[in-house]
Amino acid sequence: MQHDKDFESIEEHEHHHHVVPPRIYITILLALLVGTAATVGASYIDLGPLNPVIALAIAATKMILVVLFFMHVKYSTKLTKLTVGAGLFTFLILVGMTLSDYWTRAWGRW
Amino acid sequence: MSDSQVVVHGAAEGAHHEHLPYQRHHFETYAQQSDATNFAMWLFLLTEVMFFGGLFTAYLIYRNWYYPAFVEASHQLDIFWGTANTAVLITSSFTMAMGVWCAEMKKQGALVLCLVLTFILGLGFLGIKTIEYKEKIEKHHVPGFHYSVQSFVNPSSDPEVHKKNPEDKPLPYDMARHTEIYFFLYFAMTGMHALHMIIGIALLGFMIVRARAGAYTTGHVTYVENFGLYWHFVDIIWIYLFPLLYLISRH
Amino acid sequence: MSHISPVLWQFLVKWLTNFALYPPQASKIAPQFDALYFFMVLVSLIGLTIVILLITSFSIMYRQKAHPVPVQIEGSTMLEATWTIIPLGLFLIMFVWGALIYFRVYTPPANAMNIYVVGKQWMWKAEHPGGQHEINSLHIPTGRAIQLTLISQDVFHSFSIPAFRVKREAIPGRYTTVWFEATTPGTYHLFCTQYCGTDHSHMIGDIVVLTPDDYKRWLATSTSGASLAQNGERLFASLSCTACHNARPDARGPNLANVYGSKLTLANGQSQLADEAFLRDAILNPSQHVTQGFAPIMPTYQGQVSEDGVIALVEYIKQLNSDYRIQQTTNTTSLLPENDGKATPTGQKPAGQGMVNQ
Amino acid sequence: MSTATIVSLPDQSTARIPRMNFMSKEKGLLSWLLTGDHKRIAMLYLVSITFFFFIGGAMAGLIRLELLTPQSDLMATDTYNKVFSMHGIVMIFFFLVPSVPATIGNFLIPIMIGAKDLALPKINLLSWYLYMAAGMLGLYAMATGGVDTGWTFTTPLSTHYLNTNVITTGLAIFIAGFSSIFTGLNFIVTIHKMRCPGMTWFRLPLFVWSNYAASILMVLGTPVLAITLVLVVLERTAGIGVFDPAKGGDPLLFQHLFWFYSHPAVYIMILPGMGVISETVSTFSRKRVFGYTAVAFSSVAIAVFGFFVWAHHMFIMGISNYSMLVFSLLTMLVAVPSAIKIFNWAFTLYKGSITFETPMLYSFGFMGLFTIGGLTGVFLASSGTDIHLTETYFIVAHFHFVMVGGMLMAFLAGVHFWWPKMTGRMYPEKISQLAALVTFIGFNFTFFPQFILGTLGMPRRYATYPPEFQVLNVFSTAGATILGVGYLLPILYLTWSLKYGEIAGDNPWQATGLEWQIQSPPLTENFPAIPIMDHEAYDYEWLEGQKEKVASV
Ligand code: HEA
Ligand code: HEA
Ligand code: HEC
Ligand code: CUA
Ligand SMILES: [Cu+2]
Repeated sequence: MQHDKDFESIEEHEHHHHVVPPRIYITILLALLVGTAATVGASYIDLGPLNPVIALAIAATKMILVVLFFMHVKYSTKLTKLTVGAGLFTFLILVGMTLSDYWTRAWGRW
Repeated sequence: MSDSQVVVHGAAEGAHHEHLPYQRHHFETYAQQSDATNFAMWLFLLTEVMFFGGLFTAYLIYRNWYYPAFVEASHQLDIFWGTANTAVLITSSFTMAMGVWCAEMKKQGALVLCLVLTFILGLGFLGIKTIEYKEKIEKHHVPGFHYSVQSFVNPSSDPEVHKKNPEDKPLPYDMARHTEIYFFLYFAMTGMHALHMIIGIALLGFMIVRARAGAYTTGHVTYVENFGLYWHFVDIIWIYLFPLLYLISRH
Repeated sequence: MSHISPVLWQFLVKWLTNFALYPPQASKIAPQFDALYFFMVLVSLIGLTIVILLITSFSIMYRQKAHPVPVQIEGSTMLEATWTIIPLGLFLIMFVWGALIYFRVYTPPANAMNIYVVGKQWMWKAEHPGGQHEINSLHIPTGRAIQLTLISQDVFHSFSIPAFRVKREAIPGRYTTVWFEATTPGTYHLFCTQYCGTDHSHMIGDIVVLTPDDYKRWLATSTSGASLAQNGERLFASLSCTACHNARPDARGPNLANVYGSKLTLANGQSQLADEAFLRDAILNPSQHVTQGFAPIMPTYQGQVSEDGVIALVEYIKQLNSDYRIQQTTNTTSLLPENDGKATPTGQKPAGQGMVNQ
Repeated sequence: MSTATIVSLPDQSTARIPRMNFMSKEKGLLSWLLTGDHKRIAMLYLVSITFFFFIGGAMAGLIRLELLTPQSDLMATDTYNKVFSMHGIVMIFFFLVPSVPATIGNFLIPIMIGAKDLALPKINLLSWYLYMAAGMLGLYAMATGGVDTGWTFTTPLSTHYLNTNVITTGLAIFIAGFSSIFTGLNFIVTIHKMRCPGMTWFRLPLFVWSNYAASILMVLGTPVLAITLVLVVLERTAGIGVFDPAKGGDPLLFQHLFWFYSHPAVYIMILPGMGVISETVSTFSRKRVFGYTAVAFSSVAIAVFGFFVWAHHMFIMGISNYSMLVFSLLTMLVAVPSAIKIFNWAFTLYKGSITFETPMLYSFGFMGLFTIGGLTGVFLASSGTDIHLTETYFIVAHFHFVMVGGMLMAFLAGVHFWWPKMTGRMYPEKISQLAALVTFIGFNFTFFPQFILGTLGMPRRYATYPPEFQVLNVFSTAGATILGVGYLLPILYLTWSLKYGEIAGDNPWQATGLEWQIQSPPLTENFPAIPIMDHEAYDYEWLEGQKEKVASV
């Protein structure tokens, strides 16, 4: 290939670049599929208010797996981790503070 | 993802001597370039998170307000298709991740294969979504002026769903009309998600062509990598949509 | 002054007579608001003066001519801490003080006289308990806590009385409340302050504050014959609410006497205070909070009753707590301040002459 | 006023604008329209936002004319509603949000951090195109009937009760939003990844810090506005009912989502301006900024806390009382970092060596007016006073003090300050000082009476008003005329100076920033070679040393 002579220099720059082996990807895929099965299964059992909690917990776990491994955050710089955290945080602020208004509107009316 | 497109164009322009051919002139090193585009992609995903954030907020509020309506309306969704779609999407995420690996390992053939598989799985997801949408359209469950609450005020008029959920009681009309909000959120969220899928698939098509020309197996993997991030993000959105819309109101 | 043209002169006179710098204080809360307001003005003036003094004195002392060689200074943690903590402290005082006033304005006392206000594009309609209704004006007595229960029929409006320093949004689909006690008779501005479309700036009116005696007279002259509750009772019958809510042992719906103000247990186990907002919701969205022990069979009346109608129904259900038999024969002018908003029979006019107002 | 000055221009008889610079490199319209150069894109932005400023200004003129008399005699109420709506929309989305970041920031951030360009030049260009598309769509909406929602699009009014061009305008703002997102995203990436060797975070000029903070807000806040507008459009077209109380939706949800963006947006508007002030105050007192770290972190604090206070726009709109408590308290907290900045700037003057060129005059204007605007913001943040003052002219005065008295002054300060760098020529000093003075006087005349009007209870968005408010309104209109002149002057003399201004040389202000160490106007890739930063920001001793070095050679 025409870029052969550049090969070395690329390798140099790519030092910090962690290549995740396929083995891990396969494990994650399986974990995600199991998670999907689990969440569907759990939805058929009546656990009262726990149902949504469990469903969301499983979803969160799946998300974390995807983010950490498929999206390589586990092997990324602090900056990337911080970025992901910031996004999650602002998202929670939006949802949390808005819902807190709705929730407290009924206060004193029980 | 569009920022990495810049990189590709840069490659096409084939800039300076002392640089790698795909390095843009204003970067000092290639590492800086790939770092920067990667970071840009993450920031773009942040904006996406907040974009969907508005919809999730609306969903949570109305689910609390109109719980019975949300329960009954969610029974209209088919868990089978939902689960199948989740599996399809997760697998496509896997093939995409493998694609990135192939690019990194400079395996051109395998990369093309992975991309094609991702492409097909993506299409499969949309296909299944179409089946589901079609049913909603037929039942007049698309919010708007033609919306019908028939299935909720009179569940037995909808034998298919009724059979699966025989314990469903008819909703009083004033609650039943709020199913429209559920379906609006359903269409808004899955529609917005599907839109992202469509954009992703279009980009995949473009990438397949470029990959076959060997564009990504030269050590310049940024584009594939950043696209991968996008694709996984779309996957994550679905990972939440699936339980929220299909599952948590089964009981 | 002869060189000033007469037209200009007229203008000047008009301006000077119409000129105001501060709104009148005509309610009990107004002085409390003003105290905080002037406190804030004072703090702001001091803060601003400090800033301006710093800038000008430094500018003079250290202008290049006087001070050609600058002295490089890193900063000073002490100073910076000072101007972090002092403003913070002041702001927190303003926060607490403001919140106290806020809660006062929006927490009506229990014995307040309740007037309903419906906003719509582009007018205000006030409904007195005695059945008097007025458009773009509101007559109230001094010395009496008045509670407004507001709702909008279309978009957001906002009921603002600058002289009272109170204001409350009228929201579609939800009751909001505000209260005040007028102190000085007179006529004051009523504004709609929330932008509501074309004639937003014409959605204005007068707040007429009367002495209790004048108020009595006004009530008498503007009565329509039937009180709100009586209108409600009429509606209650004509919408056949009585089919279910009839206090018979086999009634399909709960007995509504003494419901208002009580704590209900809902079918989902939560408890719920039956206030005006709940009563309204119970009529329009009955299935949203089904009372324990009953089937969710009550139909919704959304689209069948106007907001005015709902108000009448709510008022009727509220009056069921007192002896509503007496209500029926009430003369509407007797809903006087001294009586805490409750009626006493004087029997001047038989019930039933008023129109059902929907 | 002192006649002392720090301006040091090269010998005008021999000085030349460098033959090679970013403007002369390529010629022709196309070379501008397809450029990737951040400086050219900045110039494109500068021209376009000025255009929109004058459109917005013309609307403001109409507003003030109508309010000259209590009746609606100049235009019908409907027309008035359209005029103020479009005034607000144009001024906010097409002028103030992109004003400093997309022009001055675009031009200077790469230079200040020692980079050749922004990280994503094509995205930068795309962002300008999006802005233009949005602007044109906005103008189209205006020309074909306008929109009368107010800039806040309150539902259900905007969704169900108006039949003006809400959808087109909504779309225009949606697109403008993406333009803003891309600008912010580009800045963040650039500031993180493109700093030259030796340029640590705490050597960054404060202008970069404040733009960084504003970019965070753009990236995280704007998408929420986007989805909100999508919902409004869907509500209008399909009647889906999320914001429609008749269908069980909650109109307040709209407000939550809208203000989740629009409160941070006010900090998007002010933060870059604060950055400008840090630069000018330091340069014209020849002294490093007092408490650099505090000023830097206060920007970030404003950005972060800015996300927690949005419901202070809804205190009387039906949010729960408990929510009000939280949001009111947090608003008080977010006001503190601004106070820190004001005092730190004031103390930057302490023991400095101060001169009073135009940018400095504008900066003084900023400090005074922003303090007033900010402190009246605290009136609104205190829930008890907000009840009386909300939705009146008090608010109008508050936000014009911060946005016009604050940000617009800062923008003008920045334009004058960097004009020699951007064009290579000086603006005429005397007349521009006059313009700054006129603006300041006109501004106070225009907007100070509105505080009194608001306290009296005059509602905002009123085409007609009770006659006793007329005196103050006439003052306000008269002031606006002066203000208009104050804004027209810079346009005239700045254009004039493009051709006839004195040659500025590299560093007319003797300032320390990297941008002042290169030629004016800069080269296409800014630096002949990537610089190495070996000193703190605002290090005037280093600058003296540099000069001596040159002298001794
Ligand atoms: C650039 C834009 C900008 C900026 C920076 C601000 C800054 C602030 N704003 Fe403002 N605001 C707007 C633009 C802006 N605002 C707009 C456009 C609206 C109206 C929207 C609409 O409805 O159309 C609005 C409305 C608005 C409201 C809603 C009013 C209502 O609708 O009822 C509130 C309420 O809390 C508020 C508060 C504040 C506060 C506390 C700050 C603070 O950040 C200010 C902090 C600054 C200071 C406090 C000054 C410096 C302090 C000192 C120098 C210390 C002085 C010394 C002592 C105290 C000793 N603003
Ligand atoms: C960046 C933001 C910005 C800026 C710069 C301005 C600038 C000005 N604004 Fe603006 N204003 C807003 C943002 C801004 N405004 C917003 C967000 C609203 C709320 C809208 C809403 O309620 O939805 C508002 C509302 C608003 C109102 C209240 C309307 C109402 O509620 O009824 C008024 C009234 O006086 C006003 C006046 C002015 C004036 C006199 C100027 C002056 O500073 C402008 C001076 C500039 C010029 C005059 C241009 C230069 C001269 C010419 C171009 C010559 C040609 C002139 C003519 C043909 C007349 N504005
Ligand atoms: C078909 C029978 C029926 C009719 C007609 C009916 N209701 Fe009801 N109503 C009920 C039942 C059953 C309940 C209790 C369950 C619930 O809360 O939905 C109820 C509850 C209520 C409540 C809540 C009080 C409580 O104790 O739960 C109010 C208030 C009320 N109705 C008012 C009205 C009014 C006003 C009308 C006429 C405009 C009306 N109802 C017509 C059956 C009826
Ligand atoms: Cu009603 Cu404004
Ligand atoms: Cu705000």
